[in-house]
Amino acid sequence: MSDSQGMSIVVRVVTRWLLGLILIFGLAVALYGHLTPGGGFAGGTIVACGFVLAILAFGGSRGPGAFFTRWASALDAIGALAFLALAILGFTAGAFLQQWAARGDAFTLGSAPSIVLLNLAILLKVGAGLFAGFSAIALFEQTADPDTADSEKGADA
Amino acid sequence: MSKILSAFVFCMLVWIAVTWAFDTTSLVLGAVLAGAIAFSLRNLELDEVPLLLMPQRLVWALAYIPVLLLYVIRANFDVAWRVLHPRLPIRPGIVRAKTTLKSPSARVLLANSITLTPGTLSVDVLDDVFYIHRIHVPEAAPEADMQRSMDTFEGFLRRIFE
Amino acid sequence: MTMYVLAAVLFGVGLYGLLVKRHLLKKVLGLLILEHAVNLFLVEVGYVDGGSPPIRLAGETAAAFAGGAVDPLPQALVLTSIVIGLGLAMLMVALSLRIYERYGSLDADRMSELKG
Amino acid sequence: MLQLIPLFVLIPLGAAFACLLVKRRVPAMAPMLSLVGVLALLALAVTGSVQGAAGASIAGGWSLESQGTTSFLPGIALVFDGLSAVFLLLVAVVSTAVLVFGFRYMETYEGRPLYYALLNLLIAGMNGAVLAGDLFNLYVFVEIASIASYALVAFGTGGREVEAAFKYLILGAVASASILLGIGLIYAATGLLNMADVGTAVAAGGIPETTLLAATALFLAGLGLKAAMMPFHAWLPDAHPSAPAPISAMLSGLLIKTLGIYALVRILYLVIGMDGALGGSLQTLLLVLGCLSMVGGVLLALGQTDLKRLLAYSSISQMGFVLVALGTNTWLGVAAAIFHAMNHALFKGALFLSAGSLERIAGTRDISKMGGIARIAPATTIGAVGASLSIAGVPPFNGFWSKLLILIALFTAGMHVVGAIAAATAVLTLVTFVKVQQRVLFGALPERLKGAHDVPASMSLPVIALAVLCLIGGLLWPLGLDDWVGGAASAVRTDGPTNEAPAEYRRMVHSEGRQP
Repeated sequence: MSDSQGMSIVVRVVTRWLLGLILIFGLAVALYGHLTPGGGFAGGTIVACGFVLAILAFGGSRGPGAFFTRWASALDAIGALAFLALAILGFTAGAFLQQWAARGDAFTLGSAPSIVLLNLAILLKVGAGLFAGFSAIALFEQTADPDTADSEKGADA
Repeated sequence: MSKILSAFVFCMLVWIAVTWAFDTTSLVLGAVLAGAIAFSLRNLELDEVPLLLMPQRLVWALAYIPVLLLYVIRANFDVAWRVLHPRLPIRPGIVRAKTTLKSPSARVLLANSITLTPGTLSVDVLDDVFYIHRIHVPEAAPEADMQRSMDTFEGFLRRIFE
Repeated sequence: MTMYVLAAVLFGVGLYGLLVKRHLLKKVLGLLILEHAVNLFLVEVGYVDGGSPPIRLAGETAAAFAGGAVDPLPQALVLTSIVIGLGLAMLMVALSLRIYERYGSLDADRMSELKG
Repeated sequence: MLQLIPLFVLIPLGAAFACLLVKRRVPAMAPMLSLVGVLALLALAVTGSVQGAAGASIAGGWSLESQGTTSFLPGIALVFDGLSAVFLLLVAVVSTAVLVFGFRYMETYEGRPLYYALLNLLIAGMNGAVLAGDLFNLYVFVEIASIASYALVAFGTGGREVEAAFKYLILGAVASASILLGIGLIYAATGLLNMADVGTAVAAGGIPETTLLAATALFLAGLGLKAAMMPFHAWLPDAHPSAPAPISAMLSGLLIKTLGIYALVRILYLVIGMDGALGGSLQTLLLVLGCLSMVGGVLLALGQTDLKRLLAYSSISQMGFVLVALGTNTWLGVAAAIFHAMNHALFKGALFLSAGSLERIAGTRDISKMGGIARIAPATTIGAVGASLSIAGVPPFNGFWSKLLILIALFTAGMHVVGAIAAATAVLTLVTFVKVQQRVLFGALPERLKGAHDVPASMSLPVIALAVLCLIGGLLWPLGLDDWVGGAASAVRTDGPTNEAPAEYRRMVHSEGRQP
C-alpha cells in the first residue's frame, strides 16, 4: 500500500481541499473542549482521521501521512508524557491534576489555560495513538510490532 | 505562495465559523494554527487555486452555481419523465468523453458536476478521458452528444480555474 | 425497564458473537457489540427526560443548569470505556492479522496448536 | 506521603511512555528507565508500608462545598490503606525481580523497548487498581493492566502465543464487559461510584435486592474470570505459559491477585458486604468455587509434562486456597488469604522465573526431557528448590504458615469439610512439586545436556532473592501478622485485633476530599 500512487485524481483533489478543514476543525474541537462539546479525545480522533484520509488518498510514502507515519509513535509518547507532566504541575497548585495556570474570563478560550493544555496533550496522544494503531494494522507487513494501542489517557478528556 | 495564502484564508474562515469567538487570543491562535496547516500542506500535488485572489474568477464561480442548478433541475425533469413513462425509455450505458481542461481541480469539479446532474454519473477519470454512465445513451453519435453537454460546464470551469 | 432489556439483549448478541462464532472477525464484531451494549446502558442511566446537553452556557444559573441538564458523569465514563474498547478491538484485529499470517485463515477451527 | 500517592501510577506510566519515546533512537535506555522507575516504586512502597500512613488523594482537588452537595465525592480518589499497602509492596518487589531477570532473558526477543513499555503499563495498571477508590477507576486500571497483559502474552508472536493471547483476550473482554455492566447497574440504582459510598448505601438497603444480586453476579463472573477461578479458568493454562518467562511470573504472581483477589476482597467485603443480605450465599459460593479450584487445579497440575503449564495449573489451585480463606468471612480468614496471596506472589514468581532459567539451560520445557540440572546449574537450583519447598508447604517456609493459617481459619469457622479438602490439596501440592524437583533438578543428567551452563547471575539472583524472601517471610511472619497483613485484613473486617473498619475507609476518603 505504501508504494501505491494513492487513489484517483478525484479523491486526491477533494482530499487536498478538505484536509485543511478537517485538521483545523479537529484542533478547534480540542482547543474549545472546555467550553463546547468535544475535547482532546474527539479532536484527536478527527485529526487522526484526517491523516488516515491523507494516507488513503496519497499513499503511504508521500504527503503529511508519510511524515506522520514516521513520527506517530514518538508523538504518541510525547503526548502522554506531556499529559503526565501537566498533571504533575497540578501539585504546584495543591493537588494532582489541579488547575495550575491563572484563569481568565469565563466562556473564553483563556478561561482555563491548564485544561486547554491538557486537551492539547490528549489531542496529541489520541491523534498519534489512533494513527499509529491504524498504520500498524494497515501497513502490517512492514511494521511487525504488536502495537499495544494503549488507551487510557483519553479517559480524562 | 498564493497556494499557502489561499489555504490559510480558507482555514482561518473555518476556524472562525467553528469557534465563533472574536477575542484576540482565539484569533491569534487560529491564525497560527491555520498558517501551520497551510504551510504543512503546501507540497501536496495540486495546481494553483487562485480562487480567492482574483475577483473575476470569484464572479465566474458564483455565476456557475445557478447554471449548474439549472442543468440539475432540467435533468431532473428528464429523468422523472423517463421513470414515469410507461415504456421506460432508458438505454443505460457508459460513454467516453474527452475534456480540454488542464487543471486537476477543474477536472474534479467537472466530474462532480456531471455526477450531480441526474441521469449521468462519472465512473472514472483517467487523465483527460472521462467515463460517464448515462441513463439514456442516444443511438447516434453518443460521444459527441456527451461532449456537447460538457462544453457549458467546461467553459465556466476554465474561466474559474485557468 | 426498556433500557435493562435493551442492554441485556445487546449484551447477549455480543456474547453470542464473541463466544460461538468461529470466524475471528465476527468475534471482533461481537466484542464491539458487547462493549456498546454496556456503553448504551451507561448513557441511558444518565439520561434525564427532556434534559439539555450538560454544557453550561453564558448567563445560565448553576441551579437552572443542574436542574435541566442530563447527568454528565456517565458520558465521561462511556468516553473512557469507548477508548478502552477501541484499544481492545485494535489489539484483537492485530492478533487476528497475526493468526491470518500464520494459518492463512481466520477460522478459529483451523487454529491447531492449543487444544483444551 | 499522601500527596505522593498518585506517583504509584504516574511513575510506571511515565516510564512506559518514555520507553516508547526512546524505542527507535536509544533502545538501550528502556531497561534503565524501567529499572529507575521500579526502584522508585519500591522505595515509595517501603516508605508507605513503614509509615503506615493511610489516606486518600483526590485528583483535581475539587472540594465538596463548591459542588453544593455532600452526597457524593467528585474527582478521582486514590486511597492508600493497609490492604493497598501490602499489594503495592508486593507489586514493587516482584516487579523488581522480574525486571532484573528480564534484562538478560529478553535478549533473544525482538522489539525489547516495547516489552519494557508494556511491562511498565502492566505495573501502572496493577498499582492503579490497588489504589482506585471508586468502582469505575478500578475498572479502568484493571483494563490497562489487562490490555498490557494480552499484548505481552502475544509478545513471542508465534502461533501458540497469539492463539493463547486471542483466547485470553476474548474471555478477558467478556469479564471486563460484565464488570462494567455491574458498575452501570450500581450507578443506575444509587448514582454513586465511590466504593465507600456505595458500600454505605448497600448496607443501608439503598439498592433493590434484584439489582444488587445481578450486580454481584456480574462482578463475581468478571472478577472470577480475571482471578481464574475454576469454572472460569480455561484461559490461564494457555496464556500464562505462552508469555515470556518474566511475564509469566508477572501474570501468575501478581496479575491474578491484584485484578482478581484484591478486587474481589474490595468489592465483596467493602461494597457488597459479606455480612449483608447476600453474605451467606456469597460465602457458600466462594467456598464451593474455592474447593473446585483447589482440587481441580492440583489434579490437572499433576498430569502436566510442560513445566510452565504445570505451574499455571498450580496457580489455579493456590488461588483456590485464597478463595476458601475469603469464604470464611472472618478476620483471620481474610488475613490468611492476604498472607497466602502474598506468599504465592513471591514463590510463584520465583518458580516461573526459574522455569525460564531451566528452559534456557535445557532448551525445553518438557519435564520428562530434563534431569540432573542441579549438577550444572547450582544457582538456579537453589532458587527453584527454595520456592518449591515454599509452595509445597514445608516449614519453615512462608507457604507452610499461610496454609496453616488458612486451615486454622477454616476449622475455627467450623468448616471442617472444606478444611479437610484444603489439607488434602496441600499434600497433593507437595507430591506434585517433589515429583517435579526429582525429575528436573536431580536424577540423571541426560547426555544432551552435558555441555549446558548455568544462566548468568542477573537471572539467577532475582530467583534466589525471591526464595530468600520466602524464607524470611516464613521465619518472621509472627512479627508482621498483626500490624501488616493483619492491618490489611482490618481494612475490610472489623472483628480483628485492631479496629479499622469499612467506615474508616469512608471517613478517610471524605476527610481527605474536604481539603482544598
